[in-house]
Amino acid sequence: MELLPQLLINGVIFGSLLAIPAIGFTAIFAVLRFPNFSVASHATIGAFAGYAANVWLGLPTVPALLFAFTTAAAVGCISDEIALKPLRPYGALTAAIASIALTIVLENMVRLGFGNDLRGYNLPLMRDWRMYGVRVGPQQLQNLILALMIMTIVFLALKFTRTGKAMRAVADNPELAELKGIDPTFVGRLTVFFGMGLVGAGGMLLGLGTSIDPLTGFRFILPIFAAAVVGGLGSIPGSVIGAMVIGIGEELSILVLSATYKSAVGFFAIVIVLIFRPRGILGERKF
Amino acid sequence: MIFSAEEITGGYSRADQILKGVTISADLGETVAILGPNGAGKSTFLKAVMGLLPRVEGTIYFDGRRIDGLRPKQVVEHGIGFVPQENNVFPSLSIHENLEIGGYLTSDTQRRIEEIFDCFPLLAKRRAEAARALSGGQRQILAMAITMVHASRMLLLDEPSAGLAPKAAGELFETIRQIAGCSIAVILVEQNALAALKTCDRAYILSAGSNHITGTGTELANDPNIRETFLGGRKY
Amino acid sequence: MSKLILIAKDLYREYYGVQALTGASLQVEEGTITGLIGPNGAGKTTMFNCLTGVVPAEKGTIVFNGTNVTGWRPERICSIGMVRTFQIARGFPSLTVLETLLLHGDRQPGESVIRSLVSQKSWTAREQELEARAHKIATRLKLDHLLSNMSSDLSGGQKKLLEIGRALMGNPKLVLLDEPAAGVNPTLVGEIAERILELRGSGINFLVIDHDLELIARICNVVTVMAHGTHLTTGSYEEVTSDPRVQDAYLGLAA
Amino acid sequence: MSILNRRLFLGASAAALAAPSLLGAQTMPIKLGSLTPLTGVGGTYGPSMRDAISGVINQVNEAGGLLGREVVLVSEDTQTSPEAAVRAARKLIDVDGVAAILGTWASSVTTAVAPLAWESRTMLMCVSGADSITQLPHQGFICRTQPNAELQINTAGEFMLREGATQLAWIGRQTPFAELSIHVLEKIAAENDFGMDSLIYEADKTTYRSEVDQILRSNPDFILLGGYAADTVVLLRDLWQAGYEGQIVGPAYAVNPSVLDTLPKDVTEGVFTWEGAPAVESAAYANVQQILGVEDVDPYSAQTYDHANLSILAMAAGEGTTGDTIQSNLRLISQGDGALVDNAVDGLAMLSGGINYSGASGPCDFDDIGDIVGTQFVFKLISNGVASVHSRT
Amino acid sequence: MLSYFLANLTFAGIYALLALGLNVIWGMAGMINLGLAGFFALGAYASSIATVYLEFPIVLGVSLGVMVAATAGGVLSQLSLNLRGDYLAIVTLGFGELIRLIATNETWLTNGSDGISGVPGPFRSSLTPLAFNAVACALVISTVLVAWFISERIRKAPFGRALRAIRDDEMAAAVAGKPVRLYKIQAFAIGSALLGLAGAAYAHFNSYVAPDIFRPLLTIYIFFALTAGGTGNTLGAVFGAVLVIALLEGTRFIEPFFESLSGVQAASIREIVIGATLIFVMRFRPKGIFAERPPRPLGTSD
Repeated sequence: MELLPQLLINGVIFGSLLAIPAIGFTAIFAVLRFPNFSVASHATIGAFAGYAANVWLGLPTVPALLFAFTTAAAVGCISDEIALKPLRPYGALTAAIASIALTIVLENMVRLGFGNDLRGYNLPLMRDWRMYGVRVGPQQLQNLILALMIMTIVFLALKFTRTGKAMRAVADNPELAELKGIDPTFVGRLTVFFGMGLVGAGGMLLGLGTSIDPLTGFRFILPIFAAAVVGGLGSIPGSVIGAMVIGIGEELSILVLSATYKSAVGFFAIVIVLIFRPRGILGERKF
Repeated sequence: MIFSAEEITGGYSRADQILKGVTISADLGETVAILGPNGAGKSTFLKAVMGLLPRVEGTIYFDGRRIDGLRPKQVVEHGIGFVPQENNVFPSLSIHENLEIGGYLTSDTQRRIEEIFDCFPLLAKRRAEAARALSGGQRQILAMAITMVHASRMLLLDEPSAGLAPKAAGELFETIRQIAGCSIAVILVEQNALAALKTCDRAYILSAGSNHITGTGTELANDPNIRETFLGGRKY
Repeated sequence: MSKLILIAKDLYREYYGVQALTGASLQVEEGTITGLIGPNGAGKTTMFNCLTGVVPAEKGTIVFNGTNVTGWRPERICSIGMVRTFQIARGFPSLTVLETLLLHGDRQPGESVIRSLVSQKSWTAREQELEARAHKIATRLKLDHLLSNMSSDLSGGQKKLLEIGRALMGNPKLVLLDEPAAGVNPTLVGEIAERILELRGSGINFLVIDHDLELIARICNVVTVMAHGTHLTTGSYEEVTSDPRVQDAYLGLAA
Repeated sequence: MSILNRRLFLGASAAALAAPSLLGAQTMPIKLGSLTPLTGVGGTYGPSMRDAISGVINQVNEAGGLLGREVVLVSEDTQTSPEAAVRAARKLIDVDGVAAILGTWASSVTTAVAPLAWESRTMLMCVSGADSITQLPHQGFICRTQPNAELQINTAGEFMLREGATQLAWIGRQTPFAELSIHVLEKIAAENDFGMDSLIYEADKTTYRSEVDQILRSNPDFILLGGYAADTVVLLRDLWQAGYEGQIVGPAYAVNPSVLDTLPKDVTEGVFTWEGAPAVESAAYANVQQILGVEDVDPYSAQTYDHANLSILAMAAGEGTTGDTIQSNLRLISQGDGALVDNAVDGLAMLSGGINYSGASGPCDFDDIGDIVGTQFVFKLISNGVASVHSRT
Repeated sequence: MLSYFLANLTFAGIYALLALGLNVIWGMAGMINLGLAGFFALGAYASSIATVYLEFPIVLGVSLGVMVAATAGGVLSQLSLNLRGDYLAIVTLGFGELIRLIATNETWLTNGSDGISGVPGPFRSSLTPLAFNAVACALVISTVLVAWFISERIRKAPFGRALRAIRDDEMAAAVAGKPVRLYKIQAFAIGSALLGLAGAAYAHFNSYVAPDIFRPLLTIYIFFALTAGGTGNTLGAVFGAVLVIALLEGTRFIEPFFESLSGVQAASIREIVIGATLIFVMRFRPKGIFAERPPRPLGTSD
C-alpha cells in the first residue's frame, strides 16, 4: 500500500496524456456523430511528424508538437474528405468501419515511408525527482503541463470563441445550426482539423516517453475509446474525466492483480462505471 | 410585397416532387398563414425558401433580389429566419449562448440579444441555464427568440403551436402578433387552422403541392365551404 | 357505476431530474373513452409511460382489469391487453407496414426461437391468421394500398393511423392514445375520431391525451385534467372546462 | 467418406503433386520461402531477416545457382499473427512449392506453421526459442538456430552470479519463456540463498512506471529483462528515470541496435546484453554485415543468413530440391569433420570433399530433435550507446 | 495449388460462419459486438482443451465449444442489456481482449502463449494434406450451409421480425409486447454459438490454438466482410467473407510487381490495397453488395 500515492501520480500523468487524443476523438464524435477509429493512425502520424521535426530539423519540443498537430490535422482533413465524408450519410457504423479501413491504409503509409524500426526523439532525458517518497519525472511533468495547457486552450476556445460556439451548436443540433447560417460542412472540417490535430499532438506526447513505430497509435486506440465512453460519448469534459479514470485505474490495478491483466482491469472499470451510469459519467451531454 | 415566391416546385429527391407549383407572397408587418392537409407541402415550402431542399424550381424574390438557389447561410444573411417544428433549440447550450448562435451572422448581436431579453423577461432571468431545462412552451418562445436575433425582416414558423396546451398556444399566437407588429413579415404553417386564421392577415390553403384558395383570415374563417372541406367542419 | 378497467393510484416518478408525477391518480371506466388533458409538463406522457411499464413508477399502484400490474415490464402489460401509441409516431424504419402490423399481433408462436428454427409449420397458421387480420385493419384505416411500403415512407397522418392500427392488432382491452391529433390536419382528425368511436362500439376502451379540445369534446365521455404532476379534476367535458382552475391552468381563458 | 471418394482425392493429390515436378524439373527455378514478420509486433525484426536470406540467394545465383538452376526467394509476411502466417505458409507450400520455409520468428507462429510443414514434407527453420517447438512430432522437418529458452536463461543466470548479484529480479512480458525464466532464476536464487522477485507485464503498454515501482521494491541489484524491443525501450527508460542504480542484463534481440539508437546514451550505459554468440570474427558475419549494410548484425538476421545457406547446401548435398532432401542432408553439411565453410557459394564449390558449415550465428550444429547445440554465448556491455564484447562462455 | 485453394475456401467458410454469427447479433438484432475474436477463441479453446487434454471425440469437443461460446454470449448480453450502441461496443471489445489475456496468462488451462498444439482434425492422420483439406473444406462448407439455413429461418420467422423491430426501436418494441431482453439475449447467444462453432472449426482444421490468433484484427476483418457483403443479409455475410479472404490472399500475388521495394514496403502496400479496396466497396455500395430486404410475407391474399 505504500505504493498508492506513487501509483496515483503515475495514473494522473498517464491519464492527462490520454486526455488529449481522447478530446480529439470526442470532439469528432460530437460533431460528426461517429466513432472515428482512424485516430489510431493519426496519433502515429503525429508522432512521426514530431519525430521528423525534432530529429531531422532539430526543433525543440513545443515547435515539434505544433508540427505534429498541423501534420495530423492536415492528413485528417484530407483523408476524411476522401474516405469518410461520403460514407457518413449511411450511418455511424458504416463510417466507423470505414475509419478502421482508413487506419490500416494510413498506418501502412507510415510504414512504407519509415519502415518498422523503433525511433526515439532527440531530447535530453532527466532522472525523476523524489519528493515525500514519491517520484515524478521532469519530462512527465512537462508533458502533464503541456497536456493541461492544451486542455485549457480547448475549453476556453469552445466556451468563448465564435467558432468554438459554432462547433458546439453543430454538435448539439446540426440542422438548426445550418438554419442559423453556420455551415455544417465547414464546422465538420474544422472539427476534424482540430480533433485530428489534437490526436496527433497527443500521439507525439505519448511517444515522447517511449519510442515510436507504425503501431504507436494502435496501442492507444483502446484506452482512448474507453476514456471517451467512460466519460460519456460526445462530452469533452467527460473525455478528460474518462481518461483519468482509465489512467488511474490501470495504474492502481497493479495493487490487486497481476500486471498482465492491466488493460483488463481498465475494462472492468468501464463495466462498473457503465453499470451505474449506462451513458457514461457525464452522460451524453455535448461539450 | 417584399417576399414573393412564384410557381415553386421541388422535393427531397427528383422522384419525390412534393411541391408542384406554389405561389406565396408576404409583406413587412404582415402575418401570412399556410394551411392545408397533411402532405400538401406546407413545411416543404418553408424549407424550399430556406435553401434546404436539393432541387427547387421557380423564382423567389426577397426585397427585389432573387434568393432561390441560395444556400441556407446566404438566405439567413438576407434577414430571413426559420423556426422548425421540433428540435428548434440547442439543448445543451445556455439560453444566452443559444441567442448568440442565433446571431452568428449578425453584426450587432449583443445589442439585439439585450432587446430580446427585454421582450422576454423569462429568458433574461434564466439566461445562464441550459435550454434543455425549459418547458415545451418556453422552448418554443426561445426558438422564436433565437431566430429573431438574425431574422430582422422575415420569420418562417413551422407549426409553432404543435403539442402546446391551449393556454400556451394562445400566448404564443399573441407573441406572433407582437412580432409582426415590428414590421417583420411572418409566414406560419399551422394545423391549428382556426387559431391561425384568427392571427393572420392573409392565408393560403395548399392542396397536393399547389395553391388552392387564398384570402384574408376572416374571409376564410367564415366561409362555410372551406370550413367543411379543409377545417374538418368544426367550430369552437 | 360500471366496472373500472384501470385504476392508477398515487403515482410518483422523477424524469430527467424533474418530479414529473407527484401522487397522480387516474381511473378508466369500462365502456368509455376517457380524455386526459392538462398543460405542457403536467406529466401526461409520463403517466402513460408509467401505466405501460416503459418507465416504472417509483411509488403507487396500478391495477388493470383486476390485475395488479405495478412494476410489470412493458411486454407483460401489453400481453394482458393494455397497449399504447406514441406522441411522435415511432415507426420501425426497417419494417414494412404489413410487418409493423404483424409485429403487434398477439400470441406469436413464431417468436419462439426453438419453433422458428425447428418447425416452420408450427407458426405459419397463426401468421396467416394475423396477416388476414392485418389486411382487415389496414383496409379499415385506409392503409391497405401501402402494406408493402416501408413504414418510414408514410406521411405524418398515415403514421398516426398506423399507430392506431398497430394498437388494434394485439386485441387490446384498453388503448392509450398519445396525441393522436397532433400534427394531423383537421379533416383527418375527424376521420380518426370516427374510427375511435367505431372501435369503442366493438368493446375497446380508450384513454386519450390530446390538446385538440374539439376532439376531446367529441369522443370522450369522461375527462381527467392533470396539472403539476397530479390529478386536478375529473368529470364530463363541460364540467371540467367550466372549472375555473382548469381555465386558469390550461385553457388560459381566465386571463 | 466413401472409399471411392477417398481414392479420387488421393488420385487428385498425387496428380497435383506430380505435375509440376515432371513438367519443370530441369528448367524451373528452385524456390525458398521466407516467412518473417514484416508487419505487426515482430515488424522490428522481420525485414532485415528477410534481407539476409535474399542476400544469400543473390550470391548463390551470381555464382551460377544451385544444381544448375536459379534459386528464387518467395517472401511472405506473417503479420506476427499465427492466423495470417498459416495462410501465408499454405501459399508458400501449396502454390509456390518451396522446399523450405525460413525465418519464422514468434513461437506461436512457428508452432502454427509446423504441422503444415511436416505434413507437406517442407523444411521449417525458425528463430523461435520456445522449448515446446522441437518437441512437436516433426520428423526432422524443424530445426532452429535459436538456443532454447532454458539454456539461454541458465546462461544469463550464471552470468549474473559471476558478476556478483545477490538480489535478482526478472521483468518481462508474457511469452512462452516467461514462466520458465522465472522458474530457472528462482532455482538459482534458492541455491545461492539470494532473493528473487519477478513481474510479468502486459505487452503493448506505453509506460511501465508502476511496474518498475513494483519490481524495485525488492531492491534488486541485477535485473534480467524478458521483453521484445518495443517494450524494452519503454522499460529501460522507466528504470533509468526511477533512478535504478543496479545492473541490467537483457537479450540482444531486445536491446538491439535500433533500441540503442532510440534511447539516450545515459539510459543504456552499463546495460549487459547476451546472445548465442554470432561468430563476429567470422567471414560469415562480415558477409551479413555487407549484405545488410550495417555494422551490428542482430542475432535473428545472422540466423536467417544461416538458414538460407544451410538449406541451399543441404539441397546441393542431396542433389534434390525438396524438403526431404534438406531434412536428410542438413546434418551432413552442418556438422562433422568436413572442411569449415561459412557461405553457400564456397560450400557449393567444396561440397564433394565434405563440408561443415559454420555460419554467422555460430557453428550451426543440431541435435536429434533439431535444437541447436554447442551454442556459445557472448555478453556485451553497452557503453556510450555502443555494445562491445564483455565476456564469452 | 488445389490444396491451397481448398484451404482458403475452408478459411473463407470459417470467416463466413463468423460473419453469419455477427449478422444475427448485429445485422438482425442491432447489437454491436466488437468481441468476435473472444467468442471465436472460446469455441476454439473449449474444443481444443476437450479433445487434446480430455480426449473427447471431435464432435463432442465442437459441441462443447459451441455451448461455451453461446453461454458466454448469453451471460455477457445479460450483463450489458442496458447498454446501447457504442457503450456495448466497448464492453464487448473489452471482453474480447479479456479472453485473450486469460488465454495468455492462465497457463494451467490454456498452456499460455505456447498455445495448444496437436488439436486433432477429422481423419487427419489417415489422409494426405490435400485430402484432409478437401475433407475439411467439405465439412466447413456443409456447416456454413447449416448456419445459413438457421440464419434464414430466423430472419423469415416472426422472431426475426421482432429482432428487427428491437434493432429499430427498443422501447416501441417493448410496448408492442416483445420481451426485448429475452430476445436480445437469445439473439446474442445464437450469434455467439455460430462464432464459437467457427472457432472450433478453426481449431480442428488448423490443429493449433494460441492467444495470438485471437487479436482484434480478426474482428475487424469480419466487420469488413459483413459491411461489404450487406449487413442483415445472409447471402451478403457469406459473400463478404469470401471477398475478404480473396482480398487477403489475392494481394499476396501483387508483390512481384513491386520488385524494387523492400519486404516491408511490399507488405505495407499489400495492406494499403486491402484497406483501400474496402473503402472503395463501401463508397460505391454503402449498404453492402447485397442490401437487406424484408422477407416476403406468407401471403394469404397477395
